[in-house]
Amino acid sequence: MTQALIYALTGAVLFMLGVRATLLRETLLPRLLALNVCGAGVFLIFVSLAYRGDSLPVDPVPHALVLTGLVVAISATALALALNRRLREMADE
Amino acid sequence: MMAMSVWLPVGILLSSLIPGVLIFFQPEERHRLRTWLNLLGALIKLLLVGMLIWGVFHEQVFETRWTMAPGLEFVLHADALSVLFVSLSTLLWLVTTIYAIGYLEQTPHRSRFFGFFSLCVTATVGLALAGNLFTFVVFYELLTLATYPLIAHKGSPEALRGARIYLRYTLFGGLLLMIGAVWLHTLTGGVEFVEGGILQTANLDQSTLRWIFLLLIVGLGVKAALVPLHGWLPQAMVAPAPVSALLHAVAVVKAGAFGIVRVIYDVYGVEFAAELGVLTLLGAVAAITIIYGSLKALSQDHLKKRLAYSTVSQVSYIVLGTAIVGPLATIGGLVHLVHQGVMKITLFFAAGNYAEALGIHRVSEMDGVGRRMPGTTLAFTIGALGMIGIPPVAGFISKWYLGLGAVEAGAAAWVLPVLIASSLLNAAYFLPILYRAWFKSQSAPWPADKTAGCVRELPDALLWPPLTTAAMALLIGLLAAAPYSPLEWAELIAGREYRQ
Amino acid sequence: MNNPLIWPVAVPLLSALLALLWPRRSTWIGLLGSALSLAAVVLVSRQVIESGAIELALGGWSPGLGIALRADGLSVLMLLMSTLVSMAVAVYASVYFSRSERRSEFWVLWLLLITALHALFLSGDLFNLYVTLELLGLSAVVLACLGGSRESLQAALNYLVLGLLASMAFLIGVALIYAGYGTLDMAALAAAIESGPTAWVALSLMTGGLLIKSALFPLHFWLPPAHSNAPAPVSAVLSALVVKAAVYLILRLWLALFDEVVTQTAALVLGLLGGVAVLWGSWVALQAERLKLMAAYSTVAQVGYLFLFLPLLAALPEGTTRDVALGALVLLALTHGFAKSAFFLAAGVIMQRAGHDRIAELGGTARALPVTAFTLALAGVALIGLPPSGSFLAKWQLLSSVFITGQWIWLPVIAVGTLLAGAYTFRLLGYAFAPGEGVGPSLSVGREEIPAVLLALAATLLLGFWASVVWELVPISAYAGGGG
Amino acid sequence: MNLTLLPDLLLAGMLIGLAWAVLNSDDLRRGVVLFIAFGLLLAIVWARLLAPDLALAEAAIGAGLSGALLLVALRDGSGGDQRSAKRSTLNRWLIDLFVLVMTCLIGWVLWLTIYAEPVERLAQLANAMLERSGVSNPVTAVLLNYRAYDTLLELVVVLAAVLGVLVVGRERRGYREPGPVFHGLVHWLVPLLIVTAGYLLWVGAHAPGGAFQAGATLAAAGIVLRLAGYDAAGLPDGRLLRWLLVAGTGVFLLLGLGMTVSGGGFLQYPEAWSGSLILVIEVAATASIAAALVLAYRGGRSDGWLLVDEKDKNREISS
Repeated sequence: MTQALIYALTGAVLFMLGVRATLLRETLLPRLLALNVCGAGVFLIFVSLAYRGDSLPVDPVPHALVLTGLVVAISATALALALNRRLREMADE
Repeated sequence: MMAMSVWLPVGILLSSLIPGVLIFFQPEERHRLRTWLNLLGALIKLLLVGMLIWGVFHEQVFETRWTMAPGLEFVLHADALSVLFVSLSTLLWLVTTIYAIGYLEQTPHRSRFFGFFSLCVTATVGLALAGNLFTFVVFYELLTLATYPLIAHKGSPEALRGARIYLRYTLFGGLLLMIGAVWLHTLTGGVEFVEGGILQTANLDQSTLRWIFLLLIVGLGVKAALVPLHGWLPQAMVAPAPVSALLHAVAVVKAGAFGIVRVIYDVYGVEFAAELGVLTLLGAVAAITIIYGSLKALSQDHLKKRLAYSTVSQVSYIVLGTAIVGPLATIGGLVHLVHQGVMKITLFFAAGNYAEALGIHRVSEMDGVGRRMPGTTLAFTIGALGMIGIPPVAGFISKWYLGLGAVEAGAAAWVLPVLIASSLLNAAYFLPILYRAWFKSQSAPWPADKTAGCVRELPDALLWPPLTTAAMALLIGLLAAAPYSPLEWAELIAGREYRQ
Repeated sequence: MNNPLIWPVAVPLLSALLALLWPRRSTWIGLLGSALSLAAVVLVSRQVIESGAIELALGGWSPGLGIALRADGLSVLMLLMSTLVSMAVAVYASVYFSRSERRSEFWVLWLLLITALHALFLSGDLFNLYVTLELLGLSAVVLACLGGSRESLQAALNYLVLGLLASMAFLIGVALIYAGYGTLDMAALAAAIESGPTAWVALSLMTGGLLIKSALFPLHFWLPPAHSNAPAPVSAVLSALVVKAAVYLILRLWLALFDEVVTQTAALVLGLLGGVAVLWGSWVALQAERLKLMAAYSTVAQVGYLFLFLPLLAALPEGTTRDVALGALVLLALTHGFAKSAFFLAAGVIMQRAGHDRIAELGGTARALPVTAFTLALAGVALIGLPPSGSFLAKWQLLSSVFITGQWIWLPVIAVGTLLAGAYTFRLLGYAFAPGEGVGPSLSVGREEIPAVLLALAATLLLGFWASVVWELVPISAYAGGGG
Repeated sequence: MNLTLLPDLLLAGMLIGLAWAVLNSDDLRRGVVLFIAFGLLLAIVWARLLAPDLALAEAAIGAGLSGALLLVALRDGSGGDQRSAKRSTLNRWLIDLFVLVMTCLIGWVLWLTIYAEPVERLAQLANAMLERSGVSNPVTAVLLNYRAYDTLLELVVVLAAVLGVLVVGRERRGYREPGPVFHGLVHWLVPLLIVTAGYLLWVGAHAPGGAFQAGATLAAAGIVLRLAGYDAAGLPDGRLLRWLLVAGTGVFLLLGLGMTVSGGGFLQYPEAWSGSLILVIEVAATASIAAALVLAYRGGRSDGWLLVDEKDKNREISS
């Protein structure tokens, strides 16, 4: 189970790094990157939970959850980018 | 009969609530319909109250209950005390409605005015019929809401300012009342109004009860205009005359006084309250208010302001009567609830008439007005004499019983001087007005003579209401011993309060 | 067919798809969809009232492996609020957006928002809650953009980014719960969760995320710009419903799932934040120059009131007294939902008529728009907590809990908050009822004025006189944990 | 120290290092490129953790499409000026402290739950029920059968987001005039991607793959087309596009409701049919996801409008 723990802890670190950058950065793009890293951290925790050693079958539930989360994340990213672009266009007009 | 006892209190509320709501939706120009709705509502209410009086006199129980929340019941309950206040409000509402119809002719926003006017009476009647403290608080706040637009009605900066000040005082008072009520409610599990009070046997911490008493009385004292919580009342006189009349005689000020009576008699129980030692303080405040109000009235040239300070002073007679332990003082205080209402409404009607007909707003402009407006001035005179306490007008009865009560309770040493001083002061600020009106001749042209060239001094709708109420003030004084008179009724209540 | 739980979700979703396919009919589809959603919710409510909490195991899989929908008293009340409010707002929006080129997008997203709300209130699975939260957040953001102004887009963008951060915090909490307890089903979790590091950390992360979404002071800063710049119907549902969804989830977590974990201190902290929110929100609302901004800050304050209940609930012993307090909390949330949506709709009517919503220039509103002015007054009564509104009863019970628990510290907060609410409401009414030409004369009572006044009446009369239903429903719980 | 852990430690260290670099790079372009690299590295980690479905999805969505969206955003100048936030030192300090404490707490909990006392989660149950689910890829079983409701709502999330993109966004112009070499590339790349998508979709029932991976691959084909100068990016217009967007959610929902109406529970497939039903849903979902992702990349139409019928638009123009 040590491998799972290594990745889970990495996930925790990624998550908090993302939170930190979201709080510290002010412009949108870096914040979006940060939020995506955050998400990656959470996903990593989920997937490491599913991993039960190379010999046992994995737990498919967290995998499915992460897949869902991944799609939600890109939807939100796309929306945020579109909003941001419109705002810049307005600033230029 | 069962259904009757449940529906009668609700019917009394609805008889002004429904017309009020309907009136809101009437277009401005539907004058006749509005008048009919108003009068129909007032007459139905009068009829229902008549049934109520008869029933309560024969010890029937009228009660409506509706659970609003766990432990919080909306209770309408008619006992002798409620009947006293209900009949006063109903009668004076009818008269004031007629007066207001005449007074507001051709002014804008009448649908709004009469809508709120009816709501205001509904709230007052609700207060009277409230069967527990929770219901009382509900109507107490509703009264604030219904009267605020009436005071602000003219929309002028002064009117808005007066209304704002009124609101500040009453919201604050309502809040304290609510806190006190919730506190007491939490301790007892429900505060029903029961003749003789409920706290005597409840075995609660006495100092807590004192604090709660303070909260309740301060909350109620705002509306009752106890010094130093009276500041809103002189400001609120910017309202149209019918509103002032109703405010001073029935609705707001009386609601406060009535509430104090309720709390002392039917929640704490007067003997228990005396035991707690809170009545002495209340009596002192009442005495100060009586003297202070009279002194302030003395220095006012503005007629409605003088009347307003007179109200400050007079309403505290009720509180004073309540603060003295003993049936006779109780009778004096309770009967003054009615007497002061009838007399004060007369005075405000008259003041409104002076302003309406001749543009007179100040005492100094009243020289010789008696000859020009004899009917109005006659009514004013009766009211003023009553206020001073000259027999046989009703005010005398109140003061007489208060004095007797003080002697009975052994409080004569401080009550009698207060009564005498205040009567002298009353005389000092009312008699000069009467003198100017009747005996001086007109010294300057009327500020704004709108009735020049008319045969009669005023339209019927403006003249008859003050004459009616003045006659009432005279009659209830003369016939004080007759059955169903306010005095008889006050004796009935006192008998029930001191029964055990 | 005899388990109706899916319909409150399926009906608005299906309507949304139809509105997307037939944009020219979108208004009618939107109205019909809202009405049918209402019917679906009524169906569910009746069943809960008659036979207690109900559960639907989706796909026929046992909850845990599959996802369960659950309806109990609390969720039914929230559903009823959201469907009634959204029905009224839909009627208003059918007028508001009738000439907008964004009409069909509005209706699609509107129906998606209702779908999200209903799905959230019915969900019995932690991860599914995350998905509904995201759906709610995204559709709310897009709706808030529909005004198209720069301010509204900027506010929506900030709302989106913070919402994403909040969802992430929620999601990592879900991950920790799954790590510790091996299931996502809330009923199973309610029985399994016990006090320990996993529960503490997970609860604080999830609560932290939800606090952002419920805009509790000091995490409220995103709310006023987002709510005050959105189109009126959108502001109405954002303030009335979307914020409540987060509060609802906090309640679920604290009272049903983590009831053994929650400590008095934690509750006290949230209560204190709530207290500051009440005072700060009301104070800023009093200073506000714009009507919608005032309404938004008033939402900050009102949310604060809801959190005042937490330390009281934590201190009360389980049983009737606690259920009474919990009912009061829910009643306050419901009343605010109805009153605030009415308020925003009325503000929308004024803005469309006058072209602005500067409070100081609202003179003449009462003459030009009497029904709308009346709506503002009624809604104001409910916001202050005066009778006969539901919030009066709720405040009474709140004060009562204060006295029972002896937590005196909340007394001044409630008192000052009430007075401040009175001050900002009557300040507004003072301007609105003053004479003036700020608002053009009205030709007739517009159809758009009616929904607002009905909502305000619901807040003041319906929830005042028939509030006991709330207390009957609240104790019906789908979760073993307790009153939640 | 066990040497077999070394590769894992190395991977984890690289992830953290890359993330740090992404988050602290002052040059945004570099940050985005690093983020794409981060995504690819993550895909390797998924593979390492026996999550091939995720590895595929991460490569296609996490690294590929997110990267494409971010790069386009950079090109628009959406990056903006790169002032770092003007937080006071105390503030930064507090944030760092908070981050450190929370990391430790979360790490502690993970240590307790993963290492100290392993919990039996849903693995066994999910695998045991597999034969009743109609598919043999357990992830697909979870996504489209056990937790199909999640997936339904997730499709709705995609729909809401893409509507948002259309509401606020205007279409951007294609990237550039394609050169002949790129053109040639397009000619074989697009069919290849489409075939791959079809394969992923089909194979999802029993091996890594499925609607999301297929949809993302299909979307990649659209993006390539657009890069090659086909402004529509292979998407139809108007009504057909709307049907395409609705298809996934619509088929899913209607099938689910169909089960309810015919007496089962919502989304409760009859066991014999579940394999085929899942495939039908997946086909529709693939189409919708691909359309949505391409739209997200492309932005709205140049007139800012998707949801008006031609008749409506004409009327509005004439009025």
